[in-house]
Amino acid sequence: MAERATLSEAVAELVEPGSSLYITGFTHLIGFAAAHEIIRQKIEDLTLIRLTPDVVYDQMIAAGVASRLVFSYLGNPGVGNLHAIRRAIEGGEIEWTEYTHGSLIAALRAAASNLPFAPVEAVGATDLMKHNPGYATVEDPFGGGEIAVVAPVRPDLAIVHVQRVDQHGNVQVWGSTGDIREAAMAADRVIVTAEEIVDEAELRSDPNRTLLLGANVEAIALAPMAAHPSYAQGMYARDNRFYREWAEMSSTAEGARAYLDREVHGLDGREAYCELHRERLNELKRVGDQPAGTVNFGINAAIADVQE
Amino acid sequence: MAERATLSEAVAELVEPGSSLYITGFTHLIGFAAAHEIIRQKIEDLTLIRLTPDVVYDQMIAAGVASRLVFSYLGNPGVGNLHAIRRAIEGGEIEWTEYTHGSLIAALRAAASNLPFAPVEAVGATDLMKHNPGYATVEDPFGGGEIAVVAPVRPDLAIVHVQRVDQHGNVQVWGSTGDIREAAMAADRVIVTAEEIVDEAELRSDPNRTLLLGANVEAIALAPMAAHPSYAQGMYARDNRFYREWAEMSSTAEGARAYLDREVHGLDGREAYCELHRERLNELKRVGDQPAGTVNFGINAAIADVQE
Amino acid sequence: MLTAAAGFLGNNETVLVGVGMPGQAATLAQGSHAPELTLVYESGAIGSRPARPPLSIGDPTLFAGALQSLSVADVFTFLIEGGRIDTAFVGAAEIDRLGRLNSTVIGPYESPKVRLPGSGGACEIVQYAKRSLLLSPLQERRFPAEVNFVTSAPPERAEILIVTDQCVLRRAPGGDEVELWRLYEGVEVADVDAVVGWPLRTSPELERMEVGGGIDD
Amino acid sequence: MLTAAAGFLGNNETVLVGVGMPGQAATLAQGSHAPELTLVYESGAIGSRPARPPLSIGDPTLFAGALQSLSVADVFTFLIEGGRIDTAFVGAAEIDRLGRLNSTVIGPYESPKVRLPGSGGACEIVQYAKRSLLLSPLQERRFPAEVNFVTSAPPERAEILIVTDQCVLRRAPGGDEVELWRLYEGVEVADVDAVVGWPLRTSPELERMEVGGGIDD
Repeated sequence: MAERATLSEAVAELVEPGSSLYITGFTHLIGFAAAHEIIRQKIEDLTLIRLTPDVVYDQMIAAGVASRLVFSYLGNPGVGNLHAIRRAIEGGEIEWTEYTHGSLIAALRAAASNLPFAPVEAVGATDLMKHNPGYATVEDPFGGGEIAVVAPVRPDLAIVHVQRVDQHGNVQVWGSTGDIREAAMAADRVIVTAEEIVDEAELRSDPNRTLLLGANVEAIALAPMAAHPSYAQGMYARDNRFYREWAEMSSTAEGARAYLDREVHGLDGREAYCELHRERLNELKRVGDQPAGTVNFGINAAIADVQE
Repeated sequence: MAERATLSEAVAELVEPGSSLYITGFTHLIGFAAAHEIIRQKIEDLTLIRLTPDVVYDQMIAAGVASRLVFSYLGNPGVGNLHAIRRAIEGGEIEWTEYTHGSLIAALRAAASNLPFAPVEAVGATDLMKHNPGYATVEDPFGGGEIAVVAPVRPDLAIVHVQRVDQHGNVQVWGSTGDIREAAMAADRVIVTAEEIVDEAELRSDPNRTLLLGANVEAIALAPMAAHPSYAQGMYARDNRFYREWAEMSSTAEGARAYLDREVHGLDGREAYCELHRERLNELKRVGDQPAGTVNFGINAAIADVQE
Repeated sequence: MLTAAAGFLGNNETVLVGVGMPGQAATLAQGSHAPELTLVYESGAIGSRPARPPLSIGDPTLFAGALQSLSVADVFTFLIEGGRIDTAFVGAAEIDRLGRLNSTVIGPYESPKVRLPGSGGACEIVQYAKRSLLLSPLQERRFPAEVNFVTSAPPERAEILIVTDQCVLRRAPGGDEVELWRLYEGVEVADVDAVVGWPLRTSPELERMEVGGGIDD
Repeated sequence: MLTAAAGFLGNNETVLVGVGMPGQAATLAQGSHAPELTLVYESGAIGSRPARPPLSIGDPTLFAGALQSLSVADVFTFLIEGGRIDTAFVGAAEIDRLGRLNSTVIGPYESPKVRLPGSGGACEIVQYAKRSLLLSPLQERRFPAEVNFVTSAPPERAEILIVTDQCVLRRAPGGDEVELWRLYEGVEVADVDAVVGWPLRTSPELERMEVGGGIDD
């Protein structure tokens, strides 16, 4: 059952040195606030897992909190390269395990459902097979020949940033839901950070929109703007200027460190960060009104009579 | 791309004698109207696939249109047995292939994603393994021992009844979505019958609710009340009295035939059926108002400026 | 049986139920000692608050105002096979010494004497739930030494509780066979032995149990 | 290149795109001869009508007013691996004689000279799409006889189209290697031969091609 906590408490309690971690968000709803908090608390020797490491893991790797990276696409989306990660890989400073999107999401799903492997046929034709021991082949018992399979990927912890959560940890997300469900269900434990904490009744009006159950969440932290500089649908735009600035700053190790010293270590938490960027955040938050239409969940309550 | 048709045209054109068919609906949104139309058109030698054959397949098998049944649970939900199917199986009048829910849905998913098999570990401990050639074992290459796997199940055709569809065949469903996506995506072709045809703009206001794309649908037929005697969330209740009456009528082959003669062969289509049951349907349609809350999809349209 | 079954459900548990007695037992528990129980139907209705008794597990009343609606695939993948069910109500026509369940067939599979519903989700549910809970009257034909057909087989780590109208049988987690574990007032060990089709072991934890609602509720 | 690529998209197709040039080519096609094109982003945005150019494939502008939002798992399972993509735009640093793509690494994998982004979804996309479409300038380093690393390998049944700034190369469905298939005005076979790192075959269907927007658009 989910407990309320501050982001700083949740990170201190649940992110263990040497453990494996998945921060969710497929270019949308990326948990930057949690990443910064981990850097600030200097929790080290982490294995960082994500389909798309994005700027969030580039920063964590620049900060030196990770010893291993598990990923399927290395890019600063829409901008270019992830310099800190490239430097770490090209310099032999970090171990890594590489997947394809389809097989990493299948590996998470296998972990989520306690299966020993998942078939991932397409990987069989690639050179990646040779470089990741999480791949193997089996003989298709139905006569299809040799088929590539992937072992489960089970993070110790998933940190999930969402638009809203209720007091019990039940989560709703709209727009891009990305990798959230698979990563959270694959992980042993889940921290939810949320833009808003709403009443359970609001979620219950639309059960089809609920992505995660509170029963499977350890901690909830209210964390508005926690995805900045990435997006939250209906709430704020990506700070694309920052994505470009990071590309520039991080082109040297010193530049990346200077940023981290100033905006992570140099601040005592997310509130100070939001205060620092207040004007910019207010610009990003100017989103229009585009409400989802409604549908009727109503039932025939008299059916017990009607049926006699 | 989906074409508009009447239910009768869609069935005549797309349901082929000797082919395999999946009519969706996990006790909710069951495509009774399509089933009756197939019986009326005497399209025979069908392989009927469904997790829960329910009354809909009990009627089709009583009508003699099927030569094989593929299923994972035989029951008249909340009422008791499916007499026509039990008679056919116990009397050796029909072939059948039996799964568990978990493995049949995994087999549909495997078909939907062109995989040669899916691991279904739990089935390994059962006697069902010996009786269904769609199961086999493989050696887990990661050291977990022998693991049961299931071959894909790929229906020639899925018939999907839904609450609403747009003019292009894009489908939205709320409440129970059941087996709809897996069955439709596993099938080579898809017919959609719908309570309502709405404008595309209505669907576009909430893309997270869209279950199927028109690009993957062959035909759309407007078919209000087509799930009767089963339910449609927000539209009508199950006709539980009929579910019980069917249990009684179908307890003899003659009783089942008499029903089919009267209400299927004896009527020239679904409109006549609705007319016959008008009063009853009006009772069932008395559903309350329980609207889903909305969320904002709005974006920051000025971001292109903001970012400079 | 209902009251006894309800008593075994802890607060904060995630419980897989069906319509009828399991749903009623869970509702009973929710109304008394376990208000935080999360109910899961294999139809995908999670945390339901039905306005009237459901007619089937896909009944809209289980989805209107529910916490979550999942596809059948996602219920099996993430909740059932994910091992996120604490207690699962299951049904069976037969249960044997090893706690294996038969809900498939009586007589040969290919030419059945009585064709039963089949597994449904029972195979996966029993495999992955921390505990499976069966409600069954204590009748000789329901408790053979060996089931006619293995529909579901509990793994070693799981617990099996069989709540009958006279006693509770149990295969403990890690245990090898079903034992007599609770005896209702007025029932003797010999009464149970006379019905069960194998030499029934008595659990070292055997206790008398008072059943609030009466044994036939 | 954009105009040429757009010209290959048929109406009613389902097209997998990314941000940047692929998205622009698809938008160009939608605005002219292919208004019914269904755009799929691997982020799960389907049938998008963006109010402004997207900054990344998860940009809210791709989801607001889209036809469908799918999870990444469902895009891969049902659309990509399901074989429901007619044409997929893919990127690569190298493409070879057999139509295999490298977007992973230059130099040894374990100690890379240049570490590239990796597969992302390209491996599955190229495996299952009916046709993969690559936009690439015609440069020697991009067209080796054999790629440094096989990130994605098209199956025999699939078509590979490589739209460059001078010509279009193609591996036909069922074909065994990449051939010269379209030559833009003003470009000669020898110009292409001088760049491509293997003895390039000429397709029996080789034609001159007029590119509306100019070859560098």
